[in-house]
Amino acid sequence: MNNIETKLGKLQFQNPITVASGTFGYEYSDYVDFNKLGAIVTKTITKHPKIGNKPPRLFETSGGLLNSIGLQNPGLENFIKDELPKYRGFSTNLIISFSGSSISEFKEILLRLEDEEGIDGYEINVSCPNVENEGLAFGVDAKIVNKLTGELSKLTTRELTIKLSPNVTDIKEIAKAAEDGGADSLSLINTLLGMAIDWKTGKIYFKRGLAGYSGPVIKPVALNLVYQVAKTVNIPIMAMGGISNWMDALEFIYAGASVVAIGTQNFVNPKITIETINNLQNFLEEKKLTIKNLIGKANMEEK
Amino acid sequence: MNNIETKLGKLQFQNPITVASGTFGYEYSDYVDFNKLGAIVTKTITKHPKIGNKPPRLFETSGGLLNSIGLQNPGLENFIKDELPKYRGFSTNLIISFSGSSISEFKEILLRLEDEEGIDGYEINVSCPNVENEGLAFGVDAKIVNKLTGELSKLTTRELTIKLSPNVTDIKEIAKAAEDGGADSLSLINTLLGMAIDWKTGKIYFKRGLAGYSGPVIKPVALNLVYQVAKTVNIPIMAMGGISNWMDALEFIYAGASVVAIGTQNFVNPKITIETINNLQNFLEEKKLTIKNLIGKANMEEK
Amino acid sequence: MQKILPINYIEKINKDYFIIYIKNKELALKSKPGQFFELLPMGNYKGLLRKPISIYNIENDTIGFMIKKIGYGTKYLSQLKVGDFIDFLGPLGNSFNIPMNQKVMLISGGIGYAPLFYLSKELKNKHNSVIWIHGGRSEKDIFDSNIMNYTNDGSYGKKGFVTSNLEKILEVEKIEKVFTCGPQIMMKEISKITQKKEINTEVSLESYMACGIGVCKGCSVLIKKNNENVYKTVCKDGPIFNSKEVVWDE
Amino acid sequence: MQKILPINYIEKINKDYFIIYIKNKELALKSKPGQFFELLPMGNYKGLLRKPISIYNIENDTIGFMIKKIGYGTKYLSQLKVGDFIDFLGPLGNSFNIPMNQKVMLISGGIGYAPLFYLSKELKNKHNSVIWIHGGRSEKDIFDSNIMNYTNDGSYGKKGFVTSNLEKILEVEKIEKVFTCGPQIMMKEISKITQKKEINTEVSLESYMACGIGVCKGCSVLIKKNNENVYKTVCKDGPIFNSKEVVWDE
Ligand SMILES: Cc1cc2nc3c(=O)[nH]c(=O)nc-3n(C[C@H](O)[C@H](O)[C@H](O)COP(=O)(O)OP(=O)(O)OC[C@H]3O[C@@H](n4cnc5c(N)ncnc54)[C@H](O)[C@@H]3O)c2cc1C
Ligand SMILES: Cc1cc2nc3c(=O)[nH]c(=O)nc-3n(C[C@H](O)[C@H](O)[C@H](O)COP(=O)(O)OP(=O)(O)OC[C@H]3O[C@@H](n4cnc5c(N)ncnc54)[C@H](O)[C@@H]3O)c2cc1C
Ligand SMILES: Cc1cc2nc3c(=O)[nH]c(=O)nc-3n(C[C@H](O)[C@H](O)[C@H](O)COP(=O)(O)O)c2cc1C
Ligand SMILES: Cc1cc2nc3c(=O)[nH]c(=O)nc-3n(C[C@H](O)[C@H](O)[C@H](O)COP(=O)(O)O)c2cc1C
Ligand code: FES
Ligand code: FES
Repeated sequence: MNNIETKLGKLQFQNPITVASGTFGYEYSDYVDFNKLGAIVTKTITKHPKIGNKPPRLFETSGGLLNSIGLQNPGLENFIKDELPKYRGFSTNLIISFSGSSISEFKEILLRLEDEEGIDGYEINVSCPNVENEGLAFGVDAKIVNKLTGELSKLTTRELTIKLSPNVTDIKEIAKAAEDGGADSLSLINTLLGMAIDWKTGKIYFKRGLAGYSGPVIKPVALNLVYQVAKTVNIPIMAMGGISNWMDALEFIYAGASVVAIGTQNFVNPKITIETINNLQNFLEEKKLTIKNLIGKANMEEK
Repeated sequence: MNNIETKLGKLQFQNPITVASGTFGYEYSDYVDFNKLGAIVTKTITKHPKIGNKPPRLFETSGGLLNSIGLQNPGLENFIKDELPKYRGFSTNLIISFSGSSISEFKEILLRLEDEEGIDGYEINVSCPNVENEGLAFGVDAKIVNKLTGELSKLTTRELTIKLSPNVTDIKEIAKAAEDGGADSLSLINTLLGMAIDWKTGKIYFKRGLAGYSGPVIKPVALNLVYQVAKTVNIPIMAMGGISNWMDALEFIYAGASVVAIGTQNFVNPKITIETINNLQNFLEEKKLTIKNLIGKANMEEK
Repeated sequence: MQKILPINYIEKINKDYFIIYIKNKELALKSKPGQFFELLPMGNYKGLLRKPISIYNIENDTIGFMIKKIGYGTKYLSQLKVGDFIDFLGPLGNSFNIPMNQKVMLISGGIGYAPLFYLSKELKNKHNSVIWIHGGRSEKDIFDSNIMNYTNDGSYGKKGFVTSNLEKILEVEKIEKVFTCGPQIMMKEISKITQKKEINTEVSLESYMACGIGVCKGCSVLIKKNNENVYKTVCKDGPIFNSKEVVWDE
Repeated sequence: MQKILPINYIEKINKDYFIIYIKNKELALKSKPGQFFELLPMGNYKGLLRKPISIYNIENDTIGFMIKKIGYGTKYLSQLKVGDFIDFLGPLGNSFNIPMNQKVMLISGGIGYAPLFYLSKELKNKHNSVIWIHGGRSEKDIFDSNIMNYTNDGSYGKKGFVTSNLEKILEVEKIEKVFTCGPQIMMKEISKITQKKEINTEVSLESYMACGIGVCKGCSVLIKKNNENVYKTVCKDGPIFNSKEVVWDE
């Protein structure tokens, strides 16, 4: 199965397919053999439990999904106690996603997780609003991203991935800042921002107004950002954003992703990860290609 | 027909429906009575003729359209000679979209158009890469937008609309900069950025790599940005981005738009503008509502 | 379980309601009253997410889904033909707690009728005596002439709401347990009444769903647990909750 | 013109090709060989843009569209049934220039056969003598046994390409004008040959289209005008161009 292997920084992947944080959980083990995945990425956790946003939390638009979950999670300690043990058992890579409201909180969470065995990497979710940047997300400010990455990278030898927000003027700048700070890899994209209003009444659908926008419709946007970032940095990329099948996955690999994650599509087809791995493998075998030789090989050659 | 009237800054609109620059032209007069539109917005012109980008220039994605037209246009003088006379004859508002590569070029174009009669307003397309901002679009830099608007607003008494790019970290800041510079109104959103790659070959579909992304899929993004900007500025908004029917139009009006423009949907249904006006009018009459009372009335009230 | 199965039979009730039947032994055996499936039509379906639909009936290997046309998804389902394929995920969620030898009451509003039908059969199997009150806007929303029917416009049965005479009926009939499914506001009213009378009441909640299996936390609703309000998922912790746990006014 | 019309008749040619017929006097009267319509299927069509399809045939009020299944849009069209509605925009574009009393040759490749069929009829009406060479990958791409057929795999007619004996045939038959539609590379080769022989040649180009009426400039192709290369729209300035104007290697 050599042709489907890949790497993300320090981590060896048996195949390039993983899952996007927040769209996958232990419940999928009824449908998916977790050991077959390239990695498991868990839902973002925070230091304290978060009960999440007031409903409604979901809204389907044409080809897309708006969500306002609000990072509902059991908090760091409950996660370590109740969930980590379940995930630890699998033979594939385990990447823990977490977020903080200040650099010191990020550090605190990472250090606590360092005490725990069976974790292969961290995905740093910098898309949450925070105080140090006047309420804007960490992820939109290159300086803060650089500082955060710099501090975290000193504290761990595990894979350190920074998950970037697409809602910025120049993602290349943020990506570079993370690379310079010592990130082992980058993960992109988090959700776009969107909104829904009821035309009949003018009622704003989500209590917070805006929501995260995901699904097939964001694929062209994600593809462009992955391509731009891949041209800019020398560290590998884990890509996500509307990936719904193995052909989408290939597009992202061509664009420069070493690993691709499936998000919203898990909700539509719980077996999509496994199907994607199998189809990708069949394609590679038939065409005698290897993933490693396709990464970043998108080309402009004239026909 | 009082209930469907609206205003955009200095301009009175018989109804809130107009067209997005670059998606409408004289050819539609076979399908649409131009006099019935709230306004006509013409395709962006530049000082010199532009032959546009190398084909292919279009690609359909699920629910969206990628385009790489490259501002193909006959240039300022040919426009004035060949096209302006055709548009001048209509009784509705005529808004000319133009773009420049430097502030002085913008001024030059505006001054030349000031000599011409029958023009009611200008839509300033600041989404083109420029030299003064190291190749990034004018529209992503609040300072430049402020300066540009300030200089242009001194030169005309016609409606001055600044068309904003959605591809920025904080659109509110740019909007404010345009308002402070003296813009009479704002127009948003221009296309998102997207890309297409052929999974079979890794071939990048567009010669320039990235392309503009429009159509129904960008509606949630546009709605959020219009809502954010409407809360921030006191000047009126002309909204566009995925509007495909009268219900979409209402959502944008609730979000804060005084006027809405239909773009990509013209290609799908050439009569969509007229159908939207008629359906909107019927709805307003039936519900005894007026557009003016709906603008910006999106609400969060708990049920 | 996830299975792609052909439609076996379609029953059109009226302009607004229809029933889709499929045949599958494994799914039928696993399905309990109150559970639901997440449906995804195959083919040219434009929607992204699956559609949660309750189990309306089970008879041997046959599973029935009673559906009301609301928007794009349910209209699309209504246009399917026998032999067309649907991708089924389920059975999902918890199920009603079925007592034995009790006097129970079912109260449904509109399409809330669907999950109670299968429940009513199982209740009778367990020797409960069942009284069923159903309400709808008009005649179109009435499905069984043998139960107590209310319509808002009086076009069928009694004019009024299912709650109109509820207190009295509960007393007279000495009801020991209530099951209800319908509009939020209706279930809230009923819960108020049955709580006063201390009658154990199970409600079937609705919520916008994505994953349907407890992962996305998109379907969360506020639930009282040990005097604390916590978010529970309708898809996995529910859809059946005891009325006392539900925080109706969020 | 824009008209929503029901399908009148469907002819299935083989696994890959089919013909949709509609009836409309006004559109039939306006339609000239080489023109096309932009089709938008009604109903659950997931696509965004219309699909440009040439006029294959006109007979009295009936218009035929011969279509090859390629991707989502054309497959969707292939699944439609008689009575299903399609939204038609057209006729669009310019048309072939039809000579009188000449010896003309038609050269088509694959689905490029479609626009030449209506053209061939009109050519004969104008007393031209017509020779038609057609090429395809295999037997499936052959539609008329009475013309000269080539297949790449030799499964029908001569093995080879339409250009294989072209120079000779043009000479022998003293062809005065050529019309061609097919893959870009084929038309380019043909143009080279006919230009050398100074035979007036009209080509029907393809391009990705959005508006179909000349507004969006999405379908632009490079065209030589007075020794300058300019972008012209395939939808409005074309789809028919004189082969000499076309800049083949962009
Ligand atoms: C547990 C459960 C069981 C249900 N059982 C039945 C049943 O047996 N029969 C029946 O007719 N209906 C049932 N429903 C409701 C049904 O799911 C919705 O009517 C359907 O999803 C509407 O989809 P649409 O595309 O037709 O309408 P849309 O226009 O998309 O939406 C209309 C409304 O339907 C609801 N809805 C839309 N999408 C979803 C979703 N993904 N998840 C949940 N709700 C959604 C929302 O309230 C929305 O405002 C059930 C819902 C739940 C949560
Ligand atoms: C003027 C003109 C006349 C045509 N006449 C015929 C005809 O008579 N019969 C026939 O079978 N086909 C004809 N075509 C080609 C036909 O339009 C495409 O095969 C069809 O659009 C493919 O769509 P799809 O959704 O099936 O495939 P997709 O998978 O969407 O696309 C496959 C390929 O089809 C082409 N295509 C897709 N969308 C468009 C579009 N909006 N505009 C133009 N090309 C597109 C592109 O080359 C694309 O790579 C014509 C095209 C043009 C421009
Ligand atoms: C319901 C939902 C919950 C999500 N939760 C998280 C999260 O906790 N942390 C995070 O980094 N991203 C989260 N995301 C974003 C996804 O990980 C992913 O970046 C995004 O959805 C784009 O991928 P997709 O289009 O394939 O879904 C969430 C997305 C969805 C739809
Ligand atoms: C083919 C095409 C050409 C466009 N050309 C221009 C242009 O010349 N100037 C401009 O400001 N915007 C241009 N736009 C952007 C539109 O005006 C509009 O802002 C955008 O498409 C979003 O609206 P929509 O989703 O309704 O199309 C173009 C869009 C398309 C699809
Ligand atoms: S629908 Fe995802 S948790 Fe319930
Ligand atoms: S398709 Fe729009 S100009 Fe030709």
